[in-house]
Parts: sequence; C-alpha cells; structure tokens
Amino acid sequence: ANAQTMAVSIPAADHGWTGGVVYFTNREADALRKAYPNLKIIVKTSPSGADQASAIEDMTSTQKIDALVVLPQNSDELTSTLANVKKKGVFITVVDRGLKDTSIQDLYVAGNNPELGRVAGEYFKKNLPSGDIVVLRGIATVIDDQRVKAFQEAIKGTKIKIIDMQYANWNRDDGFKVMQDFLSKHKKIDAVWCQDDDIAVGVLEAIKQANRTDIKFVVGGAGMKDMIKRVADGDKMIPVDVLYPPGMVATAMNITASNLTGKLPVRGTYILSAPLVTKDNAKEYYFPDSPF
Amino acid sequence: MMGAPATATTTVRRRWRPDLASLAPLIALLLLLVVGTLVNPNFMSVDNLLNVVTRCAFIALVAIGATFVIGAGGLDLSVGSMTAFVAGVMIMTMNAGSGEPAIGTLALPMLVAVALAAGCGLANGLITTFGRIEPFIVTLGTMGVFRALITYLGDGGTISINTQALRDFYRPVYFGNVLGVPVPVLVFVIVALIASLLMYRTPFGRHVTAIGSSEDVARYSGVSIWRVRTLTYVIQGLCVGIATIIYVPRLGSATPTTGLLWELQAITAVVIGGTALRGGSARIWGTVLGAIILEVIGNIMVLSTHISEYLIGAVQGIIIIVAMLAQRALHRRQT
Amino acid sequence: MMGAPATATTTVRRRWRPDLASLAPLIALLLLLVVGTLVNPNFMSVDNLLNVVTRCAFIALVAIGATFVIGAGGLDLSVGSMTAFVAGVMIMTMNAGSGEPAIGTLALPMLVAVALAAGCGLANGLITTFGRIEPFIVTLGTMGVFRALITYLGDGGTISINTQALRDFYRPVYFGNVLGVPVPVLVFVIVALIASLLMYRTPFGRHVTAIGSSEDVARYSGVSIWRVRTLTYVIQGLCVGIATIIYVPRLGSATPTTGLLWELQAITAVVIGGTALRGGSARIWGTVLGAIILEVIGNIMVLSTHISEYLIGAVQGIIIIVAMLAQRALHRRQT
Amino acid sequence: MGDLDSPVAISPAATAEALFRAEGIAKSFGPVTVLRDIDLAVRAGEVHAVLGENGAGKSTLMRILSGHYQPDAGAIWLDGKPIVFRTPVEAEQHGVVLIHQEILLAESLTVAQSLFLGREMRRGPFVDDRRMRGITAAQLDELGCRASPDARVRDLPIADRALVQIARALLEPHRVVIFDEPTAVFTPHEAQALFAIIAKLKRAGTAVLYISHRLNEIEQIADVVTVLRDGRHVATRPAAGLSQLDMARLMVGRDMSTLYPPKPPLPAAQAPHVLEVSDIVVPGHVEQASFTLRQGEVLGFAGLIGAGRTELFEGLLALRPSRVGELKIAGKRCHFSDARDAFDAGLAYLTEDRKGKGLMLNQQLVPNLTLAALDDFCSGPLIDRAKEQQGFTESQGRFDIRAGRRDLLARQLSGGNQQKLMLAKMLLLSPSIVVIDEPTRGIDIGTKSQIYAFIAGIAASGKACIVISSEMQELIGLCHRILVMRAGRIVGEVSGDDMTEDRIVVYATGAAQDEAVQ
Ligand SMILES: Nc1ncnc2c1ncn2[C@@H]1O[C@H](COP(=O)(O)OP(=O)(O)OP(=O)(O)O)[C@@H](O)[C@H]1O
Ligand SMILES: Nc1ncnc2c1ncn2[C@@H]1O[C@H](COP(=O)(O)OP(=O)(O)OP(=O)(O)O)[C@@H](O)[C@H]1O
Ligand SMILES: [Mg+2]
Ligand SMILES: [Mg+2]
Repeated sequence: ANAQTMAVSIPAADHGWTGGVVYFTNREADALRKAYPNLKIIVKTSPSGADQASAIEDMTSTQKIDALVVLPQNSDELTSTLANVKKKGVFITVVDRGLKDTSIQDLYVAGNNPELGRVAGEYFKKNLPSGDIVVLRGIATVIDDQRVKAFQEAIKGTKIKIIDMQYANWNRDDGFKVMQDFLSKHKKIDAVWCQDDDIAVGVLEAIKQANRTDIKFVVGGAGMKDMIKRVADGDKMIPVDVLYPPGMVATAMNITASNLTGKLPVRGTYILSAPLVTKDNAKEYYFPDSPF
Repeated sequence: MMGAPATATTTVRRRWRPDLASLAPLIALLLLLVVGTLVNPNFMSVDNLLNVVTRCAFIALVAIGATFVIGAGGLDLSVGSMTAFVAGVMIMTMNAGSGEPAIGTLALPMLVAVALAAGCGLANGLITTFGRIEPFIVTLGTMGVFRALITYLGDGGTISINTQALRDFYRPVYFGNVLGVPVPVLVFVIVALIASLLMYRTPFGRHVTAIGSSEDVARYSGVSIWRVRTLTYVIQGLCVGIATIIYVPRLGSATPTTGLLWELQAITAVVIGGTALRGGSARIWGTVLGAIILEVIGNIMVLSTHISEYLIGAVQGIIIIVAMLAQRALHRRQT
Repeated sequence: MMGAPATATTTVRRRWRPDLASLAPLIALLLLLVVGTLVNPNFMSVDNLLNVVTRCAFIALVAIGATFVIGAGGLDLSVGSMTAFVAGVMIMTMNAGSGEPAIGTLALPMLVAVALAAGCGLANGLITTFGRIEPFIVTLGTMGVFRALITYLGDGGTISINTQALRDFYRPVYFGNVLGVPVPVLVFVIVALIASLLMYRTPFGRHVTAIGSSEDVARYSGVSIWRVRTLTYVIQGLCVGIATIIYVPRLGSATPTTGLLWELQAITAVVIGGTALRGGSARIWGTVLGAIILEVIGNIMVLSTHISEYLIGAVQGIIIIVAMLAQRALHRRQT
Repeated sequence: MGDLDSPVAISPAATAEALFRAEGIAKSFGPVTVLRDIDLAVRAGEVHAVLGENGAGKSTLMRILSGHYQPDAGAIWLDGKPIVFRTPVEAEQHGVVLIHQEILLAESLTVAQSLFLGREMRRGPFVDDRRMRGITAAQLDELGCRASPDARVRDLPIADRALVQIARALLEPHRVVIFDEPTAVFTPHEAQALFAIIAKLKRAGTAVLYISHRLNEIEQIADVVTVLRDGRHVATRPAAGLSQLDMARLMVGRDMSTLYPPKPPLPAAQAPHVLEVSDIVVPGHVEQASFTLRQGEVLGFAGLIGAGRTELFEGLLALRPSRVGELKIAGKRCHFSDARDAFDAGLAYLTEDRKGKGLMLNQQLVPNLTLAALDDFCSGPLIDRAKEQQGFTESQGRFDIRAGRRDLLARQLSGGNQQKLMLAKMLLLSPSIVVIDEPTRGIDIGTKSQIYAFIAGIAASGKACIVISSEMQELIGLCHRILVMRAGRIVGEVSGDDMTEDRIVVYATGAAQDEAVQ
C-alpha cells in the first residue's frame, strides 16, 4: 500500500480548552500511527488565525498532503486558504468551527457552539423560575459570540434577567477578578453562567472568599475533568456542566484516517451534541488522565 | 584651604521641597478614587478596596523588581511567562511531597520557587550583559522559553495542587490576613520597604541608577556594570518568585495563561509610577502606586454600569492617558 | 607663537570604516537559511520561500513605520490593534458599496484605510508630543482604544467581506504576482525604497535620527521636534494602512484578535535589524531583514518534524537569541 | 593700579557705534541670582573677551545674548535697534551665534550631518550629501581638523568634536560670533588654527565675544576685556596694556602672585618606582608604550590630539580593550580587569570627558561626588546620608565648588565647577597614584593655581602624579619630567632644562628641528 499523509492544524494551547485539543490530537495521532503504519501524521499548532493560514500554506506547499484536519482559530479567516488547499485535491475535514462556504469541507465534525449556549440556557430556564444572573464571557471571538447569543435566545421570555456581562478571557485569573468585582457590585446574584470551566474555577473561588450564599449555582462549559468530578460528587454549586469536549478533534482524525485508508468512505457533517452533564451521567464523561 | 568657599550659600539651609514628581502618581490615584466613588457607591466599601489592593499584589511585586531592571536601563519582558513556569514547577514539587500538609511541606516548594525564579533572572542577566544583546530581544526569547516550558510540563493543560487538604492548608497565604491586613498586601509592603532600602540606602542601589543614567560614567567610577546589571535581573527574578508564592494559593493551579501580559502591566506600573523607561531613576513607591492605579482602573470598569463590555478596553486606555495628562499638568503648574 | 602647524597632518583624513553593523542581520538570515535547509530539504523550494517572503509583508511594512518612530526615540505599541481597527472599517466600507466589483469599489475603502490609519498615527503623535507623556503609555492607551473599537464594530465577532465576488476580485492584491514577484513583496519593497529615500536622503530623515540621538541638540539646531516626531507616527500609521490593504484580501475578515502582538513582532524586527531601541539610528533594510528573519524562524518551526508542539515557543526564543549572539560575535571579530 | 577697581564704561561714542549691545541684564534661577545689571557692548571687527571666575555667570550671559535663555531684566540691541531672541534659531537668523562651552552634538550623526543639521542643503527634495561633505571637508581643513566628514560624532575625540561644533557655527557668515571657552580642549596647534579664523572674522567685520580661562590667549587676540565677578560687571578695559596678572586680579578681586607653585623636590634617582608599565598596546591607538613613575614625581604627558595619551591610560585601567605586557604597582605585579581593581591598587584616573564619562549630568551633586568612593560613606551596609552631606561640604570647601544650591543637578553647575566636582570625586578615593587628564580644563586662574598646588602637594606627600595636558605651559610649570606621544608611541622624553615648548613640539609633530625653531 502506498503511504499517505494526514496533516492536522489546530490552535496552540493558549487556554485550558485548546490545551485539551492539543492533548487529544497528540494522543489520537499516536494511536492512528499504530493502527495505520502507512499513514504519516503531521500535527501543527498555531497561536493565531494568520499563523494558522501560514502553517497550512507551509505544510501544503512543501509536501504532498492527502488529508487535512483543521480546527480553525476563526473559520472566516481560513476560508480562502482552505479553498486553495482544496484545489490541490486534498481531503478537508473541518472541526468545530464550520466554513460559510460548505463546499470546501469534505467532512465537518461540528462541535456546535450555539448548542452549548442553548443547552445552558435551557437549564437556567428550567431551574431558575426567575432571578438575576451574571454572565462571564470568553475572549471576543465568533465562538464566544455564538454561545452568548444562543444563551440569550434560550432564556428569552423568562423572568431571568442578565444584570451584568463581562469578558473573562477563558481564564481563571480573570474569572476570579471579574467575579470578585461582580460580588462587590451586586448585592444579590442568583446564578452565574460562565460558559467555560476555567472561568468557573475562578468564579467559585471568588464566591467562596466572599462567603456569599445568594448564588444558587454556577454553570460552566466544556467538560474539564475537575468540574465533571464535582458534578459527579453532587456539588450544589456545580449541578451540571455542558459538554464541549476537546476530544472532538480525535473523532475527526479517526474518521478522516478511515476515509483515507479506504476503510470507510465518508463525507458530510457530523454534529456532536453539547450534552448536559448531570450527576447521573457524569461518570461517562470523566477522564482522570486528561490534562484538561 | 581654598579662598572664601561661598559661605553664604552653604549657610542658607535649603528649604525642603517635597519631590513633586513622586507625588504625581498619588494625585492620579486620588483622582481615580473620586471617579470610582462617583461611578458606584460600592466602590468605597472596605471589602471592595481590600479585594483591589490584595489583587494588585502580584503586579506590584513583579513591578518592584522591574523598577530595578528599568532603573538600570534594562527591560524584562519575560516576567509573566516566568511566573507561569515557576508556579508550575512549584506545584509539581508540592504534589511530589506526601503525607499531611505541614509548614515543612510548603517550605521546600517555596524555596524551589524563589531559587528557580532567581535562576531564571540570572540567565536573563548573564545573556544580556555577556552577550551584549538588547534586553528586549533576550527577554522576548526567554519569555517564549518559559511559556513553552510550562505548556510542556502541563501537557498543554493545567497543573493543579492535587489534594484538597494541601490546597486548604496553603489558602491563607492569599486569603488570610494579619490584624486585618491581607497577607499579600503585607508581603508587597514588606518587599517594597526592603526594595527601597536597597535602592536608596545602599551602594548597590546607587549603582543601579548610575548605570541607568550613564553606563560610561559608572564604568569610569569603578562600578562593575555586568555585576550590577545582572543583579537587577536576579532581583527581578526574586520578586517574581515571591509573587508566585502568593499567586499559587489563590486558584491552586498554573495554566498556560498564567501571567499572560504581566510584563506589559508591570512596565506600565513602573512608568506610571514615574520611573523613566530610559533608566537613571527608580521610584519604588511610585511603582507600587502605579500597580494599585492599574488595578483600580480595572475595578472601576467592572463596577461601572454604563459601559458596553466591548468598549471597556477603550475607556481603560483613555483613563490611563488622561490620568497621566492630569498628573503632568499638575506637576508642571507647581514647578 | 608656535611654528608651523604641521600642515602634513591636516590633509591626511582619518580612514572612514564601513558600517559592519548593517551586515549583521544579513549574516543571521544566511545562517537561518542553512538551518532551514538542514531541517527540511523542502525549505529551499521556491514555493516555500515565496510563501515566506510574501507573508512577512505585513510585519515588514509595519516595522518600516516603526523604524521611523523608534529611530526618533519613540515607541508605538498600538500598531496591532490599529491594523485590526482599520481592517474592520475598511471591510465595512467595502461592504457598504454595491453592484459589480470594480476598481472603483476598492479605491474608496483603500483610501479610507490609509486615511484612517494616518489619522490614528496623528493622534498618537499629537498626544505624545503635546501631552509630553511617555509614548509607551500613550500607545498602550490607544492600543486598548483601537482594540475595543474593532470589538465594538464587530459586536464581539468577525467583520467579513460579504460577497464572494468581492473577495475574488480583491484576492490578487495578496495572492497575485507581477512577473513572478508576489504583489505583497512588490509593495513592501517599494515602501522600503521610499522609506529609505525619506530616511537617508531627505532633511526629514536626518531630523528623525537627530531627535532620536539628542532632542536638545536638534532643538537648538532649529529642528521642530513636535513636527518631526508627530510625522513619524503619521508615517507609522500610513505603513499600517498599507499593511492592512494587503492583509484584508488574505483572510477576508477582521476580528478582535487580528494583529494581536504585531507590535511586539514589529519592534523585534526593528531591533534585530540593528536599530537601537533608544533611538538615534534607523536601518530600514535591516528592519526588512529582521521581519524576514522572524518569518523564516516561524516557517522552520512548522517544517521541522522533531519538535514537540509545546516546545516550539522555546525553540523559537532560543533561535532568536542565538542568531543575535552569532551576529554580535561575527561583528565583534571584524572590528 | 587703583583705577582698575572701578567699573569704567567705555566712552559713549564707543557705545553708540556698537554693533551688538546689552544693557541691564539680570537673571536668576529660582532663589539664586546669577547675573545682576550687566552691560556689554561689542563693535564690528572687535574681539571682546569676557573673563570671570568659574560660576561668575559668563556662560549664562552668553546664553541670554544668543536666545537660549530669556533675561529677567534688561534689553539687547543689534545695529542700534532693540531686539528679542526667543530661541537660538531666531538669534542665528539675526546673525548671532553661540558656540557652547559644552559640546552639543547629536552623537549618532556623522560630522557632515551635524554641521548641516537643521539647514541641510537640498537638490530637489533630497539632501545634497556630496556638496555638504565637500564643504564640511573644506571647513574642517581650515580649522586643522582631521576628522572624516563621514565619521560618527560618537567616535570622535573631544577636541575634534569641539572643532566640529565651531565649524558648524562658522558655516554661514554671522555678525556676532560668541565663543564660550573654545580652546579648553585644544592643544596650541588647534588653538592657532582657531585664532587664524578669528582674525579672518575680524577682518570681515564680525563682532567676536570670546571667553577663555587661558589668559595668554586673551593677551594675544582680544581688543577689549570685560570682567564679571559673582554675576556683577566689574570692569571693561582695552586689552592693550592689561597684563595677565592684571586680568587675574580683576577676576578674583585679590592679588595673584604666581600661577605655578614651587615644584616639589625632584625625587632622588633611587626613589622607588611606584608604577612600571611595559609594552602596553591599545589596539588602534597605542603601540607598545612603556614608562615608569617614581615616588614623589610629577610626570607629564604631552602630544597632539589623537596622539593616544587618553587611550593609553584608559587601556591601562581596562576601560577599553588593551594588552598590558607587564604592570607593577609599588613593585608588585598587578592585573586590572576593571577600574575598581585599579582604584583598589591605589591608582585613580580622572577622565578628560566630564560630560560623557565624568558626571551623571541628570543627577544631583552629592550622588555624583560619592559615586566612586561610596563604600567610605557607609555605616554597615547602608549609606550614611549625613556623612555624605558632610563629605560634600568638605569637598566644596576644599575645591571651592560654587553651587547655588545643593540640590542642583550636575548639568546646572558652571563648566568649571563641574570640573572641580569631578576632581573632588576622584580624590575621595585617596589614591596614591593620580592620573589627571586635562586637570584644568575650563578652570579659572585662581582655582588653577590651587589645583597646581594640590598636585604638587600630592607629589610632596610621597605619592605620585601623572598629568596629561594640552597646555604646554602647564606641563612645564608643573612636571619633573614630560613624555611626548605621537601617533600612539612615546617618542620622546624631556626633563630639566630641556623642558621647553619647542622641544616638545618637535617631538609631538615629528617636524624637523629647524622647522620648529624658526
Ligand atoms: N539651570 C540652572 N539652575 C540653577 N543654577 C544654574 C543654572 N544654570 C547655571 N546656574 C548657576 O549659575 C551660575 C553661573 O553659571 P555659568 O555657567 O554662567 O558660569 P561661568 O561663568 O560660565 O563659569 P565657568 O567658567 O565655570 O564656565 C553657577 O553658579 C551655576 O550653578
Ligand atoms: N588611525 C586612526 N584612525 C581613526 N581614528 C583615529 C586614529 N588615530 C586616532 N584616532 C582618533 O583619535 C582619538 C584619540 O585622540 P585623543 O584626542 O583622545 O588622544 P589624546 O592623545 O588623549 O589627545 P587629547 O588628550 O589631546 O584629546 C581616538 O578616539 C580616535 O577616534
Ligand atoms: Mg561657562
Ligand atoms: Mg586626551
């Protein structure tokens, strides 16, 4: 059999979730190398959209690539670059952040960001008949925007009121800082939606320090192992988590590899749902070895 | 021995004039306190103010070190990554220990943190002085190195203190207080005291500003440039080490985003405090005020109710510029 | 009173030695080319090299502007955010136009981009000169302002060119070539040519390095400090505007993260190119080489096969330091 | 000479025909009054010397006349019309130019660029470098300066920088040219070239104001002399008939007997060598120089600019790259890897470049004074500030440093007082061997004799002293023995009756014997 090459382009590990992406990518790459000895896998990380475009250009111009698995920093920015790669006949798998021009991608493994916001919103709707909540956003990007919009959509028409919203940059320190200030600013907060488990870590620490009892729960997202564990343990503050597994990239690599080696010719769209992790199902989502 | 040493001038005791430049950051801070109170009455609550000064401890500590480096005409861009790296190694050392947490359990990791940070600073210093490369380049390079090392050590993820017992035991180092003064505040005040003693009352401190104001003059006066300059980077490292020790108990973890952009904040604090970026002057207390000012601005942003979260960065930028303009204007009026 | 002022000596002019410092970045680049070839034989392919020089166009352009600012003893941290802001406004202008894309459809947005960027630079310059605040603080402030504005304009999301037709029409500005030379390369070479004419062959350029070397001397010599300094920021703005014009067709959109950390890269390119951060010298071609060097290092990182993803930053940092050490060593040997 | 003591105005007729005139000029910096009610008038084609002790206010007055400072009171007339210069540029536009006492050049520019800074010649929109370089070369030739028009100012020796500064000021014809201590860093060689130029200016009808502490120069070129003391006008006199001693007396307000102290007794031939240097090489500057110094000796180093005297000692103290064959201090072999090693061995070097290497101009006087000997001002690990202040008071008395206030910055001192501060700073190290490069650069005549006495005292007390100077009279008056350098080598030694200017010039220029003696 002739050797084939699969390139994987993902964001650099610049916060918890992307760290998870890199981890799962490397783990899957090792597994696939074992499973398919003739498959060469190149993994490249990039710190920004422009760098990612550059990295893809570099990989495709200096060697022959048969398939490209890409988790874009920003799908709009990568559209033309990927269109170019496509012209060379490369099989393209896009993960998480879909292209507007869907004809470019052969395979789309969708993480579905709006779904994350919607599922969280539904949970609020069900468990908080009325109340004041605060929202801690991520970094100003499309992903963040989609999540927040969907969340707002989901709680529309309820008596839940978002009384404050700030960026916390998907990191713990900013989560802690912003939450401390929210607590000074608002005497009564019923619940917190922070979209990301890293931010949630900071939020919880700030609430603990302030000894505030008015906050009924905090909902994060992504499925960080510590948070899943707290859900499983029945922590009152973290009743649920909304899964947005960085492992989706592994799924994409796996399907792409099967496709390349001719085992399983597939095209189309796989949409991973953003399931709600509850005390009952938390065990299924707990991977103690993951760095995330 | 010499004719008529102008006795008139020596007997006229000069009036002691307060150093107005050093009051400027204080004025800016007071202005901000007024603004804060206007924006939200909760701003002046004890809890909020304590939160703010406690939080600014990291940047204040790092910036105190930066005052030495910048005073000597250098620059250190690596401090943020260094914090992350040191925090990671510190937590790993902690996790390697076993048994019930006791003072001893913490002593070793703390020692490791301080020693490692000092070592990182030493590396920065030696490369800069012996390689004769612009410190901008050297520390940009080591910034990349430290950041990569923490990412590598944590496999791209988070390094956390692994037992709740240890976490709870260590917690008071950030959240505790002594007679009502939060521990981090106590730490940075003590460090600032020592630093100002070092800067203003020892030959070493004199040498720092001497090489900052003219390397040639210092060299011709018998000051060992490489030794003094390297030491400023080591002091920067020590300060980072101490900052790390009080950073870790806060969230109990180190991530690839730990300390991101701290270098920029530290330099900003130093400059707001009145130390010139080109070297030759060093205002330790100005730097501390600068760090507090930065944190207060951030706090006011969150407490204000009318600013779109998209525009916060803009307002923050404008406030910094206006605060500097105001202190410059006051300063010019009085002299 | 004294006999015969030795006439023989007056005619013997001291030898003038060529400026070796300007060769140093070239040497570093050559070293890197060797390293690149060793790492991956494909490195030397025409396609790859063309990709690399095309890509470095943005940083090269921004850094050419930064050479003026830094040469005059200033600093501009706002260039990255400025690019994002200008790109956003440019795309919005483009989207506002209607009908079939034509040259005219692009002319207005381009004009808007250049004018807006120059205006941003003008603001930086005027605040710095008239406010007498450290440029570090001023441009840190405006960096926040520009970044916030693009976030605001895009509602926290992306601003994209909205029709495929327009995208395709604009594409050649980045992807096209003239006689085999990619358009961006052509653009930055032309800009560098104009910049070096301006810097080395006009009174204005003289004045830039003069005020960078000593503001007092320049003032006594009748150089208008504020005018020259402000102009350097305007030139920086113009360069950002041009960089934006060729950046937009590459990715077709502007986001709140566009141009992140470009300021750091631009300054690094300038310093690698041999311009001192304290001002007084300005090496346009060195800067261009510096930008290419940075991009080549990034490219080598992608092409190399043996480096852990997590450690790329470390290797990159070490390469920059080693490249500088090597050029410094060679340089010292020759003098 | 009683009439000398009353300020006598020049006749009204002379005032009327003055080209440039100032009346009632006063200036204070904060509480310190520097100038009170000064009148000055200079006619076309006249060289008008302004004398005064260090800190008398000469430079301040000149800065006022040339638009650098605004006077607190008083007015200026040019061509009989009142005029106000708001900036130096405005003054230059009216034909009044000041050549500063301190060198004011942008270090990273080339010589040609410096000459034309702010008034570049153009061809179209571009600078016409070739033409500017040509003119620069011609201008420098006229001044006898060998620097290349393309050399960077930062690479030039002080004297060349001073020449470049003069060349810049003389680039365009001016009506009033003010020289503030132009010859302080010159050897007679450069000074003669300058005097030729001043003569030319005179012939062209230019009014020249000239400040110098070298009174022989005043005798040689001045037509009128004005003396300031403590910011007051003391006298204005025709130079003819005014001896150097008269001038000195007017300046200091008391009788000056002799300038040079009696030489300390010649050290005996068997006096031990305190310093032995053999085969020192400073690449690019000094080739294989060797010399020795005896206890109690004052040794002079003479030579033209660029001879490498400064570099020789900078190399010796490891202040610049050098190779030292063998170095012995008091018979013991030593190796210096920085200046501190030399200080510890008892050898101190006082730089000629006080602005670049001597003083931290933007810092206050006390930190400047104690920088080199800081350890002596510590109690335990900490600096004892009271001790520092006391040290300053002592040095101030000992060297007559005149500073209006203690919290002045070093750059706010008058030039001569800066020099004294630097001297005081190095002598705080209590060295046993002192190397002084241009010890009296910019020092007034009263203080000069004090410094000479000081040097003699050092030698008499069993220490030793090396003096590098461009003033040959100074070397002859002070030294037991003089070594002459040319092009990086020690080419001659003179002592005893051999110590004459002519002998030194012969060695220094390498000119044939007959040429020099003519
Ligand atoms: N900016 C200033 N602030 C305060 N005092 C000043 C300032 N500039 C000058 N002085 C003081 O004015 C006095 C006169 O200085 P000036 O430079 O005019 O003396 P000078 O006659 O030129 O002396 P020298 O012969 O040493 O050059 C000095 O005592 C000096 O300290
Ligand atoms: N061959 C040469 N090529 C270029 N520059 C030279 C050469 N020889 C000497 N110089 C210049 O001359 C300078 C040495 O002159 P300097 O005036 O410092 O010596 P000096 O003997 O101490 O004279 P002085 O004390 O009178 O200034 C050097 O800094 C250098 O720039
Ligand atoms: Mg003077
Ligand atoms: Mg000399």
